[in-house]
Amino acid sequence: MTPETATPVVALLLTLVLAPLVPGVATRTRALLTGRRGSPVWQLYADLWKLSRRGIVYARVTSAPFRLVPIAALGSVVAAALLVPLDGRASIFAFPGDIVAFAYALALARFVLVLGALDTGSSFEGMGASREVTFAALVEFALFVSLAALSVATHQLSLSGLAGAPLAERWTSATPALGMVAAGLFILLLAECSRSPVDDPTTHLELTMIHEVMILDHSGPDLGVILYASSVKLSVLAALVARIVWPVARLAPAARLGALAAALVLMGVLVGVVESSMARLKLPKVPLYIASGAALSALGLVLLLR
Amino acid sequence: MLLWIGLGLLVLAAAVQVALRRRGGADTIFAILVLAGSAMGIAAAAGVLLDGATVSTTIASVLPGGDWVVGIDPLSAVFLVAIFVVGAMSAVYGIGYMRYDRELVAWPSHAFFALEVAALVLVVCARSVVPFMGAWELMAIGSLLLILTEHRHAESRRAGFIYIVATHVGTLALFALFAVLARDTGDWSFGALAQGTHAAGAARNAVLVLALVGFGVKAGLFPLHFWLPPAHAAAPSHVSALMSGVVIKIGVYGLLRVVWLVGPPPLWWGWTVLAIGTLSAVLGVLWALAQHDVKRLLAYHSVENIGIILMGLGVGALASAYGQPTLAALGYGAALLHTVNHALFKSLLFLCAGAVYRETGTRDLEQLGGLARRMPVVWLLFAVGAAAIVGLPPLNGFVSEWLVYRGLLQAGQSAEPLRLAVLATPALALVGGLALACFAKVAGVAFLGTPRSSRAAEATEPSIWLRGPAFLIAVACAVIGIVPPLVVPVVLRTGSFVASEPVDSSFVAASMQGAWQVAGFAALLLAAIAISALVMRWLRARVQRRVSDTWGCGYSRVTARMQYTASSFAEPLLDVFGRASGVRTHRGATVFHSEPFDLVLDRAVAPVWASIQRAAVRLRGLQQGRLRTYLVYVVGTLTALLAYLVIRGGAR
Amino acid sequence: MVVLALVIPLVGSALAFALTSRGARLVVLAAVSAAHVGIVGALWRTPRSSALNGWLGVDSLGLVVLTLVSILFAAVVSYAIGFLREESPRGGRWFAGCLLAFLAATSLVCVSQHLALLWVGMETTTLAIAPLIFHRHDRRSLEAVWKYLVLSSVGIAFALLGVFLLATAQPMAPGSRPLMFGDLLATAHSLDRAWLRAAYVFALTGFGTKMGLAPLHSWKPDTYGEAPSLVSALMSGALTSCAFVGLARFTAIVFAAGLDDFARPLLIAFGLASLVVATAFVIGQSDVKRLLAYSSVEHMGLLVLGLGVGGAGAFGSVLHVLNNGMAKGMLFLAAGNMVMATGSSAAADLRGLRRTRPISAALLLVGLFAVTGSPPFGLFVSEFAIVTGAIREHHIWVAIALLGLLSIIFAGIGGMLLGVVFGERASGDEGNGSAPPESPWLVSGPLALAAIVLLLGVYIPAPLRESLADAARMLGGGVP
Amino acid sequence: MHSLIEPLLLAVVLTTFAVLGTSRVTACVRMLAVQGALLGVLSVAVERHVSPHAVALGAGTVVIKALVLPWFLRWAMREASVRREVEPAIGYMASLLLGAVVVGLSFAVASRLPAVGGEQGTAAGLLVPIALATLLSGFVVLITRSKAITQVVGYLMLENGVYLFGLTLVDRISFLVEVGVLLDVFVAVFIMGIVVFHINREFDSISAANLVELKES
Repeated sequence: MTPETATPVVALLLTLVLAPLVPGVATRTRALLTGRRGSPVWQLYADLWKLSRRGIVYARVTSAPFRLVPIAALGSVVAAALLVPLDGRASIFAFPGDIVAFAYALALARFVLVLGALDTGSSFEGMGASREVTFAALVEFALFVSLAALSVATHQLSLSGLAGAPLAERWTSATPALGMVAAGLFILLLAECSRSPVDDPTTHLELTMIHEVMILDHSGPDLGVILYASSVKLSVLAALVARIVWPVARLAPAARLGALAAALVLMGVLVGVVESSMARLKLPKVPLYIASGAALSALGLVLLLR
Repeated sequence: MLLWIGLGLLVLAAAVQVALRRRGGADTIFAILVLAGSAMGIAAAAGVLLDGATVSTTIASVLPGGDWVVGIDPLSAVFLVAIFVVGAMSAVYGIGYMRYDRELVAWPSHAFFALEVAALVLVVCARSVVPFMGAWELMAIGSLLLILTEHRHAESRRAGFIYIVATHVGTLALFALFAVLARDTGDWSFGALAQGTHAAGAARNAVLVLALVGFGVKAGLFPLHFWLPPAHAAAPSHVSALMSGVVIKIGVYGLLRVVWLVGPPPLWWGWTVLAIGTLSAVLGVLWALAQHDVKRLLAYHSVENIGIILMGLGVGALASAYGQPTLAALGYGAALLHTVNHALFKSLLFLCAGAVYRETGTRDLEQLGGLARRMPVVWLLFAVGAAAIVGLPPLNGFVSEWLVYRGLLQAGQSAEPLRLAVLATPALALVGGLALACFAKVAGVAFLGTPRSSRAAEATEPSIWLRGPAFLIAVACAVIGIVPPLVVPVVLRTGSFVASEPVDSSFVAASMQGAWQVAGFAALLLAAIAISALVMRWLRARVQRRVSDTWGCGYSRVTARMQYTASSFAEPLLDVFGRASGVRTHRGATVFHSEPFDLVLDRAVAPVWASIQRAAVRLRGLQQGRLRTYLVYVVGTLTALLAYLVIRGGAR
Repeated sequence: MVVLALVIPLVGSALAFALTSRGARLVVLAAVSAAHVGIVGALWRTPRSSALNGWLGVDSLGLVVLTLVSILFAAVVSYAIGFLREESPRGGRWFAGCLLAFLAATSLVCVSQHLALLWVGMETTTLAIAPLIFHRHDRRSLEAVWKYLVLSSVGIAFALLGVFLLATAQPMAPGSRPLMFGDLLATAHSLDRAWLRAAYVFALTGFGTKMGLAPLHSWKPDTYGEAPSLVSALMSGALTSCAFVGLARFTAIVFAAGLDDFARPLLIAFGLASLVVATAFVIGQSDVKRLLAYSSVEHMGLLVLGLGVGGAGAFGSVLHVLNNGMAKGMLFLAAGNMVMATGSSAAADLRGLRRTRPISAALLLVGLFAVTGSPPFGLFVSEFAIVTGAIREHHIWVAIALLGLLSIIFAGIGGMLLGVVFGERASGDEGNGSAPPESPWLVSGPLALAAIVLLLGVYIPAPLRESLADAARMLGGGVP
Repeated sequence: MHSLIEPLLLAVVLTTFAVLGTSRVTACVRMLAVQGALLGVLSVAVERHVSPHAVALGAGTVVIKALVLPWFLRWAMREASVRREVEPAIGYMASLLLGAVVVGLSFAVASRLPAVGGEQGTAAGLLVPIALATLLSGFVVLITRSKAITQVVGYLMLENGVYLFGLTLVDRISFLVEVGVLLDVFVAVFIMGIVVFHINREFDSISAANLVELKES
């Protein structure tokens, strides 16, 4: 097993390990910037450990979908991660059009999550589900604007092509367009992972929540796995954005792995900065926010098509 | 030959229903005959699909238009498979379905159903104008009679009327279409017509426009879709399954057949098809989101999926116009595969919805809830269908949408203006997201949570007649989704047949590889989920579990009435799209309710028809019963003619 | 042989007036009709047979229409037997007599090669049918027959003037016999253009009135609405077709004389006008028989339109005469059954009759699709040929207007007939729930006609096709 | 014999005007009878050499148009006890003016038509316009008079116009046809008379203006 073939696997494992760190870093940065000490960066690890040993409470009305939520969430996020060139050059599994597979794998997780929320019959979780699907539909749209732009730019149909070696050359020729696309992607990342300004993971008022409110009834290991899965999702997307902004395909394997770790931490910091700098939007404003992300990418796409 | 036997068995099945009426055993014999006939037909079609050869027979005829040609080529074979599978399953399902309604006499509708399937087969097998139009109209009339099965309800009568008028307009468009095609030849077999028109530009444009109208009505394209929701809602569910699964697909067949007839279509047509497809897809799913009647909702999803199919078709047309045969084959193939897949999962969904309707007696989402516990099998099947139609891996919907995406993205990489087609990609993604929202709503509100009405609370699992066929279709969905190599090469070869390009083996090989990779991804996904399932099992085993009420966020107890309703679930999303979402909302202090309406039917078609009627009423004054007035008409006419005579040189 | 086709019905009519027992009268009716069918069959075997030194003769057009008349009459007779059983004032003496006289007159129109003789036959049909319209002897039928008499007499008078003008146009060459159709056709180019034009204008008005082309159609709804259904069937099926024969003969001469550019616009204008009027009055029509009357106006329009566009259109309209005659007859008879059951022809009263009159209801449904030119019925083939003709002869706009109007007409007719067939009675009562089953006499006729219309949609016998093509060529057209 | 044609034709025109002008139904019928007689004589007069056919035809015309039909109409009136007034929709003066207009019009149209071929030149030259005039005045009567009986009169005048025109080609239309035409007209009027009779039975007056029951509501 040469390092070239090994690095993608290592990178995946690295991501899986470091994933809980990213939200931690984000919240910590935010705390520091707002002048508080805040919780330590490895807070999430501790929470997960605690949760894994707590008991589970299932609501009486719930059925299979509710039980399925953590399984699908983790499984499909990992499956999606297989398609991302985390190490900056190649993903573990790639095929033409796998960007569709990537997006739809995440959609699968969302589908199950929403059904689980509706399974409880609670109006709050129904509300959360409704918001989730609303914003997700728009994010899907914006996401594919960006992916289409990248595919036009690189003449590639797979993520490892889009975000891998071929992109590096294009940066020199089409910097502004790709810059816009990358910015758009970052905006979407915040929305997709329900971070501020779309959602505030730290709030405790159900009426304002989106993601959190959908998992109100989950507890113990279930809740833990769900939280872990969403952190993995965050870091995978973060890695993807990082790879696009900062193609490292030419570096040596070890360096690329280091770059991955650095990228994850940096993105975490970046998310924290954003969260500290702007407050959560009123819900009716969110579509506008997502649309702005889409608009940026669309502008890039048009520039590339021209 | 097999096909003829199959047709014969179908007709025989109808005859059995007529002969035995309500006597025992009729239904069983009927089911057996239909299944046997369909098996024959599928065998015949499969034969053609495997060795790509075209079989056809000629029947001497003395009607204008020369001999009748009937046969199977790859294009019709693909549709034959869909027709026979969906037809047979729905027919069997129908037996159980009609038994719920005691006072309705079921045997005529069963007989009509078998004949309708036969008519569909004839439509896709006809190779010359007269038999095609004949079978076409038989199909239309058959569907009318099936829609009117429950004609004691005014609703179904209205639906039937709208349907038949719309479809007749379409028929007249085809009338004109073939009249233009047959303008310069006395031999109206498709083969001869194909030679006739490749040259003529204006005629070809006329043909293509008329095709969009004539076949568009049948396919339910926006804005010609308006007949579709009422008809699908009014018809019995197995009929809706057939219509939505197969009958409207005949419109797609027609478009592909016309493309095959007139050769590479001009650019404007490709762009138009792509635009209409995108529009239908987005608006269809958006309007579906606004519905509360399960069957209407599914009907609007048919509009959406036809839109997706047309996006593929448009890519194919554009590619062949720009001379990119492989991409053309890809686009047409994607359209074909999505046609087949939609036939499968949409009929599956209709069959499940029908079971729910029969068990609960309502199609209104707001009356349902908690059915997952009452009818787990139906719930499972419905979930499969829903995941498939949303396009989630590892089900068949994903495979065809993946092909469509690939077509659009590859178009985006070409040098010509063709690359602008990539702009449709995000729209397709939006459609996917909206569909997910919509089916999360249906599945969640109808099957999960707690029952919203007593009838929903007392529902039970339906009989095997209903569950069996649905189960088989669900299996088909899963198989295509997990092992796409079974179908992808076939449809791509058919696609290149439609583009009338020689099949390029390297391209097929490449597509085969791609299909295997999709299969690989499906396997990986399943594996990942399995592993995390094991992990969860282990984690859960280590802690103790208990069951209690839902966390009510401080409220004492959660009641069924506190659940989120379908209206409110869809509201924020519809809000984003404002007026286009075609929904009237009533907000009250304690109540939020929304009632959907069809922007085309209620805002355009009905008003126009009303104004035509008003104009007609104004003309009534001409016939006021005075003999002297009538005599004045006569002398007036005569005077006019004499004037014409004088003008046209009546003088010597 | 040709003469027999006229004499036998005449004798039968005389007998019917003479005989006193109804039974005998019905026997005569049936026998004559059977004999007539037989004669027509024989005529098919011996084409071009003629009599009275050529005054009577059978050409393709005449033979086709004669066949239509004969078959339709047979169907009507079988219906009349059931009809006279159910309701027959005064033993149906006038009824049988006039029916047979009508048969004689229509046969005369079909076989007369002398145009003045044709006119005589035409006028006689009017007179023979009038007492039948008046069958019910009430105010409404009185009004109907009065309007019919005056309007069609005036119209037919114009036709006579047309005949005279044509005679004037004919040069007095020693060889050519005046007003003999064959000679006129042969020597068409030597006719005086001006007189010929004038003749055509009057003939068009006259025969147009008899056909019921808009705006000369105003007698149609009243007459068809009030006459007994079988009479309406005969009029819409046979009488109008005979009028078409007259018009067609004039048109053939005019075309042969090379006046196409003069005649075609007139025909197309009449056709479109009829379609428009039919459309306007079909929508929201509340009475079934009046609806069928307007549908008849529509189809007459199609006939002249086919002649006007020429080419395949001519073939189409000759074939359409046949199809429309059969379909109309079938519809009127089927509707008649329902009207007889309720005593009213208002659509609202006929709803829900499918329980007691299932066969008639089914026939109405079949008729709806047949009469709107849906495949696989014969009218599809003919209407398709007409549309093809319009497009081939570069009348694109005519074709477009035609299709648009046809679709609206379909909505109108479909709206009513579907309501009648599938609708429920407004008042919940099941109406005559205990009505006797439909008598075979009353359904066999329309069933047979329906079968023929369907057959013509899938198979046209070779000899018939030959005659149609021949007639089309005579009318300056060709075979599609 | 030939010299008679013109005065006879003028007489025909006069009868036409009389019908238009008179206020009495009986007078209308009488004038019609006179017209019929004139036609009968004309059909002989137009012939150069008197032929038995022409004589027979003339005789038949006189019998039917001058004797039988008028008598029959009077019978119908008597049975139906028709009120004597014509009750026109427009005044007599107006009808007369209309008649004048019609006559002028027919002469105008006739002047644009080629001459009727053959020897009886001038006579025919007058024949065609007067035939047209009679026909059109018949139409005027049909449209302006509301009584059923007067409409029959109008129809007969119209018919006479056509018949007059037919006289231009006695040598071409064979005797048989002429007779057939004559008989048809006879039967037509006969049936009309019957209907008029019935109309009176059903409705109190026989004004055709009452017959407006059948219409599109």
